[in-house]
Amino acid sequence: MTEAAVQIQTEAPVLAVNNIEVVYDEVIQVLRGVSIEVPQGKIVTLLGPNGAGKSTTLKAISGLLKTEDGEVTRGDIHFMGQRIDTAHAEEIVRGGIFQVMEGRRIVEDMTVIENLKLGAYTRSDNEVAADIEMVFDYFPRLKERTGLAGYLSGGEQQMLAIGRALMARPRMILLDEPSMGLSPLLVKEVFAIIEKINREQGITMLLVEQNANYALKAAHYGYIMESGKIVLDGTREQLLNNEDVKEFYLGGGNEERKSFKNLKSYKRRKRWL
Amino acid sequence: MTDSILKVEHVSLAFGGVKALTDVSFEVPRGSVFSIIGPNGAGKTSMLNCISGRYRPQKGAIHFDGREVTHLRPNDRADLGIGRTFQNLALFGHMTVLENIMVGRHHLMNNNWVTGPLYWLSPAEKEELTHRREVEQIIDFLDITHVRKSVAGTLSYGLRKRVELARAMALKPKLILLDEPMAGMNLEEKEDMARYILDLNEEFGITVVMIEHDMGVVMDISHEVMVLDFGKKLISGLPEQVMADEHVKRAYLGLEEDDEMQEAG
Amino acid sequence: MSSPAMRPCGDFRTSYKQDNTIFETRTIHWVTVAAIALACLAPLVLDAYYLTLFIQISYLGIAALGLNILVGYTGQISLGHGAFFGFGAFASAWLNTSFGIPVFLCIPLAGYLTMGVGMLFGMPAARIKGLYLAIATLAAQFIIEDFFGRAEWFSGGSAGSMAEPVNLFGMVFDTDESFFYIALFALVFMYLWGCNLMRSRDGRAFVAVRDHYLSAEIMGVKLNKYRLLSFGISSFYAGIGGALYAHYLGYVSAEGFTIFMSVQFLAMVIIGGLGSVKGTLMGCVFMVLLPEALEGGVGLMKMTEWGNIPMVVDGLAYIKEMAIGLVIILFLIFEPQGLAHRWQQIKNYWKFYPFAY
Amino acid sequence: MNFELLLQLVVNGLIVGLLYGVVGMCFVLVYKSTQIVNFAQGEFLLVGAWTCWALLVYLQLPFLVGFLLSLAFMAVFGVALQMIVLRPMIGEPIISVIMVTIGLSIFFQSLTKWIFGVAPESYPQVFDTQSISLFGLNIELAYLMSTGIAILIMVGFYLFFTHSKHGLAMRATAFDQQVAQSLGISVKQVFAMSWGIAATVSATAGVVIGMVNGVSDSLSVMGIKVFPAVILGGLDSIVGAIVGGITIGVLENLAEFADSQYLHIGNMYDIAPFYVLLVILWFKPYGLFGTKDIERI
Amino acid sequence: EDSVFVGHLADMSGPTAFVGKVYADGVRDAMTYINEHGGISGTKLEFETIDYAYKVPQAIASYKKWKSRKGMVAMQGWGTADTEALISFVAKDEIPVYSASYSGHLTDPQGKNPNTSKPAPYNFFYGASYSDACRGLVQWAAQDWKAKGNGGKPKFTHIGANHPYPNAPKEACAAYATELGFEVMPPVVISMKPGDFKAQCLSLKSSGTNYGYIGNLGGSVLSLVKSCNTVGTDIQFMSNIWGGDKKVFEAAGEGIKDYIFPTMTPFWTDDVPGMKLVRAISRVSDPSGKEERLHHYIRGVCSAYYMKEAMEWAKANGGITGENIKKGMYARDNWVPKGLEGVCLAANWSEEDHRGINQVNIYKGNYNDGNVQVERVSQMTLERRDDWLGF
Ligand SMILES: Nc1ncnc2c1ncn2[C@@H]1O[C@H](COP(=O)(O)OP(=O)(O)OP(=O)(O)O)[C@@H](O)[C@H]1O
Ligand SMILES: Nc1ncnc2c1ncn2[C@@H]1O[C@H](COP(=O)(O)OP(=O)(O)OP(=O)(O)O)[C@@H](O)[C@H]1O
Ligand SMILES: CC(C)C[C@H](N)C(=O)O
Ligand SMILES: [Mg+2]
Ligand SMILES: [Mg+2]
Repeated sequence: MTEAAVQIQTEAPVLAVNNIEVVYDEVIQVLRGVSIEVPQGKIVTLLGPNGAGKSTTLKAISGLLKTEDGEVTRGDIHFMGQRIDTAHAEEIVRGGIFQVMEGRRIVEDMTVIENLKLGAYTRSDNEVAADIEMVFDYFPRLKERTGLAGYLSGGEQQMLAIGRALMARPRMILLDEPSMGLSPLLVKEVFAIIEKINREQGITMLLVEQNANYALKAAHYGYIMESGKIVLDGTREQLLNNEDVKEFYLGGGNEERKSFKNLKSYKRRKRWL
Repeated sequence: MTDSILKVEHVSLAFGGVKALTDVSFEVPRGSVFSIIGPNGAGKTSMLNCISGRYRPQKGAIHFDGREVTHLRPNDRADLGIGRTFQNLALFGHMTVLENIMVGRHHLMNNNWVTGPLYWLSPAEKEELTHRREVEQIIDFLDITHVRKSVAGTLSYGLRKRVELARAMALKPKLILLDEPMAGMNLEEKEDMARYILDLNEEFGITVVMIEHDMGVVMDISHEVMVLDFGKKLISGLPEQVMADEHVKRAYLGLEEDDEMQEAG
Repeated sequence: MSSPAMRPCGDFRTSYKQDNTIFETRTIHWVTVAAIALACLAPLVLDAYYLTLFIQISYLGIAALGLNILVGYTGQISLGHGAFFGFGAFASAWLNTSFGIPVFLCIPLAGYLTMGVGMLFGMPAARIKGLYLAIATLAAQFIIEDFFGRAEWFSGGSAGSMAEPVNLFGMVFDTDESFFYIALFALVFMYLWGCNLMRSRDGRAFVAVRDHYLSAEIMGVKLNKYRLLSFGISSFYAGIGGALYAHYLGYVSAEGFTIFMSVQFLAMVIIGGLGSVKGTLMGCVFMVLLPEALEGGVGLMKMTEWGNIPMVVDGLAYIKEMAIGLVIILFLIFEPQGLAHRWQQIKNYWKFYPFAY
Repeated sequence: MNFELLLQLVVNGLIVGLLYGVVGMCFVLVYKSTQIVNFAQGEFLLVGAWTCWALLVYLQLPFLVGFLLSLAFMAVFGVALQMIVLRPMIGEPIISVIMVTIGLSIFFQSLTKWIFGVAPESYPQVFDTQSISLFGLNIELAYLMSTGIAILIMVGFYLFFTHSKHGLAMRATAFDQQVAQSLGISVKQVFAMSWGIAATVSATAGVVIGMVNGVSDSLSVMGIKVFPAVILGGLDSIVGAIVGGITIGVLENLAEFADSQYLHIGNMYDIAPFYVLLVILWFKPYGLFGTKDIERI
Repeated sequence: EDSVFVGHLADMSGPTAFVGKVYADGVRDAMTYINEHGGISGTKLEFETIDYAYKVPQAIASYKKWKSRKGMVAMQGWGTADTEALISFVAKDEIPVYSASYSGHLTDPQGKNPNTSKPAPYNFFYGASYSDACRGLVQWAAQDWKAKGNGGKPKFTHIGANHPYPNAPKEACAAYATELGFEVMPPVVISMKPGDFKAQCLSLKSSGTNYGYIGNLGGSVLSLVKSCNTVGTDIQFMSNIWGGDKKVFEAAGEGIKDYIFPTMTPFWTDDVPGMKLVRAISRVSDPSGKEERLHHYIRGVCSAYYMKEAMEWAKANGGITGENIKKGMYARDNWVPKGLEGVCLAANWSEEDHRGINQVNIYKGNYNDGNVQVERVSQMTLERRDDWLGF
């Protein structure tokens, strides 16, 4: 075990998801006993194929599940020692967890500025204006967009969504696929920003991402989820060196990266299944 | 290649102050995979919207299959054979996957509010079933049989994108427009998606215009690439040429050394 | 809308035809057929009271289904349905009395007339959406009501107009027993019509327009055509319902086709379940029987000791009305998706039982 | 052409219209923050009017005291109602919620009938001079009072929505409750606030109308009467509500003028506004000031 | 012991409850009283009161229930809504209906008058039709105009909502007014719901109307009077029978100046022999005997008593069936129920003419500082013109 791993183990997790099950509409079970630990001030990433239940996990943590008639039927979630799986979404936000939801979800009929102000809704200090500037420094493009947010391009909306999260000055941010729809350059920048925030402001992060390369670069620790179960977890190094992860998530293990063009479309078995 | 299925001439589009597109022209050869790349907000989606008829360019003309379509309504262009998927998913949330795809057949069917309700007494039933059969083939082709009957709105993001593709294919289009088909997918799924796109291009002979940020994919599967930046056409050509372009590297890929490029995949 | 992802075990479809049926399972199919067959015997066993309730359910239910096609399937709220219902009633009577067209023809004709009017008032739908459209239809409600008031030639003005009973091959359907069959036939026919519409091309187009009109258009659906058509079809149903109502009563007066009737229809549709054909019927039954049930309750109260005290009896009148409001509220609090949804969930539950997960 | 009559009618329209505007604003407030079209609006007026009436008649309170008391009561009433009935509906389909408000209106209709009877009643003399003359038109003082209040309320609302973060919160809630919650906005609070305010303001209107035309169960038609006004102005625009209200008010009166002087069609006073509404909507599908919804894909 | 069933439809909570309740109380009390005092010459009068809240469907359902389960022989109804909805049913089932919907078109049982849209053989009501009552008022107005010594043509305007009930007498009354030398102004429409009617009052004022007939009732009458009072018109208001009673006057307060309205009965305070019985009946629901009933109540009583005596006749002539009761209605001339002398007007129903009453009491209401005064100003008798039958 690398010392990084040891360190993870020894630290008390700020967020602890203990063996939760989630059911939608009283019948559709999505999570089958998921446990995740996020240590203070660290970035933890959650990888997995479509429909695995990543977004569901995040919604369970942020309490937004209830708004989609989903519920946590077993297990519990603790944030800084307090149980939050029963709490209301807005309480959880006030408690310091802020989720950046999948698919932008900015308030379309408000301007960029108003959206950012909204991000700071739970704050009562008077540095909001300053923070807005900070966000504009991160994403200069947004500054020029004075119209309604609904007319922003996909990527611009993504930037706005992330910026809005920063406005809340949360203890912890749940990021659901932040790089989705961003140009390579911006993906780079966004991850740079993520690491920067984490370093400078010490904000803890739980990061759901499809772009495994970047995610694992940024994260200290990672989980891999498939069809509602955690199938593998480990430190950055462990995962980066895992054969399956290489093959299925990073693309191209030791051998040369295979072109999308000449792919065999038969399904390969994963060792851990 | 002289035979081009889509010809865009000097298209300009502005929203109030925002210049989404300025004087963009290009041609898409029949049967090719044509990728549009460019920074966020460069005007890629707007370009697709102009082609599929959602937006009316203030200037310029668009020819599809040798016919000027600049002033046709979107549904008429669908009839001509332009299908598309959307960047922010636009499925019919409360319909089942099957129904969603059946809607794609709309312009190919001709039972209506009089004959349809008389189902058994009219050709309607037969028609419905024949189309259903073809739709099922598409469903098999895209491996979404397992969700055939579930409500689209409850599917996970990646699955929805696949259903969108299915719906677009159901239109039996000559030209299919894909807006970031790979967004939000992991490597494995991207590989599948790439497979589908290649197949529908090679087997079904559908011309593909694709917006994608994943350079790996773009490089591998597209015959030609066009770069938009701030609404202007930067360059277009073979993938290799485009990638080689300094400006593209800096403004879009943000590359210094070449090897990183793979990781961006 | 939401047809479930899973079907009970032992019911494997072997062809798309089977898979396309209106009824989710063969059992349901046969149960329905049996139910209808049984219903045909009703007049022999049931008294006029039950029959009249059924007849009400049928003509209101038909109109309600129309509204559901508009609101539930195409997503355009209408507050003018009561007026269209009334228009159908007058139209049928008018066609019959002033042109001598036989009644059984007048009914569908009235339907088409109403369809025309409906589309006329639906025209704004080409440009107006959502609640703005809803209020535009409110305008239709008041304008048409006003028309009833002034158009002597059409509605007979304050004297109202008479409507001959249905007369088929010398058979006169002027009793509850006989009219029951007309009502039953109409109900079954119109509901089958609706079910089929919804599983065929145009039905899907309606739902597509509701769920995402922008992408619907890009998928080849003519927006305005379908926005307008849904108005047409919904008022067609309203017209048919109204016509039946007219020829059942034998007399139409402008009283009663008010905004409150429109709201009643809306209530049926929402309580039954938006975008659900069978839900509509459930909702209609619910709304028709509710006042009767409460009236029954009032009756029981009167039996008791303090039934003779007028104070109480009068109080009951209001309590009854309040109860109607209250039931609607409570119902929606506990079943906001409507009866159809609850039905769906019950079924799902049993499907999975005992392996719920 | 009878200019004096015309002038008087216009003045009358302005003043009555302003009242529509006030009621309209309550609609807008509730809609803006919850997307709910409140069909129980009229009943809010009704309850408010009866409450104040009862306080004045049974308890013999001086007008101002009774008035303020009933406003206070209505504030509580609105919040309570929201807590008991609408809170459980949070996150449910809007149309179901709208239906619930219809249920509420049925309920309170008959409740007030039960408590206060079905016979119309008059308010006790409030001002010693009932009416004053404006351009030769006699106008009830109550209306002038309402005009004043209306302007105050309007300004209040305007500031509220533009300058407080609650305003933002309300709009966000209206746009998407899930998103609002993810931002730490308490949807419950927002609902409570808007319903409370709406009920209170409606009560004001209710009392004014009561003073002018007397109180009776059918006072609640005001709820429906303001629909055209609200739509005309644009469902989500405070200013629009006022403008729409005044427009409708004047329209009614002009229609009456044309009708009584020239057309003799009859009933134009009630119907004409609807025709005009249709026309205006055709050209401005979101009313005069309503915000278009985003048509982006 | 034997009994017959009578259904009683009432609106106590609906839009017309304001008068509907009063009228219904009268009917209900009367029928209870009849039972307590020997019923229909020994036969018990079984009855059920259903509040249908002016909703047609409920009315129909109740009717069918009674018809099929209770073997109803006659029905006490209420308004246009239920009465007209049931016209053909009752004709088919031969069940006489006594309603309070005084629309003229119900008075032509055999359709003698060519422009009767539909004969209503089994519909009866106690009182002059809306049309006749209005004619009576116009007659009075003509006299009043002369009495006041005015010359020229007085101006007459019909005021009311665009609905069956207010419209009922519109044409008939206008025609007669012209006949009597009135200048008939275009009608003014005010909604059935209360509101601000200053606009309408202004046009009334500008048109210089002298006599205005009010077709509405309750709240909207209230608003009209108040608005016109504010505007300051000097119109002689004459309302239909539902538009004038003490409740309205008390509510309207100032502005009730010489308000003219018709009644078919005396007032509570009037002292005529028959009122003894009425007061006794009133005690059924008001043992204290303090409550002062409106004239609608008394009309309800009369309606019940004509039915009672018709039933008695029927019982004596072959049993209490709907058909016989109908015959019973034609049995007497200048018919006043026993014990209600001076209360119910002398009635004459006949095979081809259901205009039972052709007289109208005309009352005047005044409100001065706090108390309402009502006095009877005259009684009009209307000829039984054929062209007025069912119109
Ligand atoms: N509201 C809902 N109702 C019912 N089922 C749902 C709902 N939301 C999600 N699901 C189901 O839960 C499963 C997991 O969905 P989820 O969105 O968590 O997957 P994901 O890991 O985020 O996938 P992706 O990477 O594509 O976003 C999916 O199969 C989906 O169908
Ligand atoms: N309907 C509209 N109204 C106003 N501005 C718009 C509209 N649609 C697009 N824009 C603007 O036009 C520009 C181009 O938008 P577009 O969506 O085409 O970018 P894109 O290339 O698709 O970016 P991305 O890769 O992030 O999706 C953006 O700045 C956007 O704000
Ligand atoms: C309106 C109410 C006073 C009842 C009245 N008889 C009518 O014609 O309906
Ligand atoms: Mg997800
Ligand atoms: Mg885009």
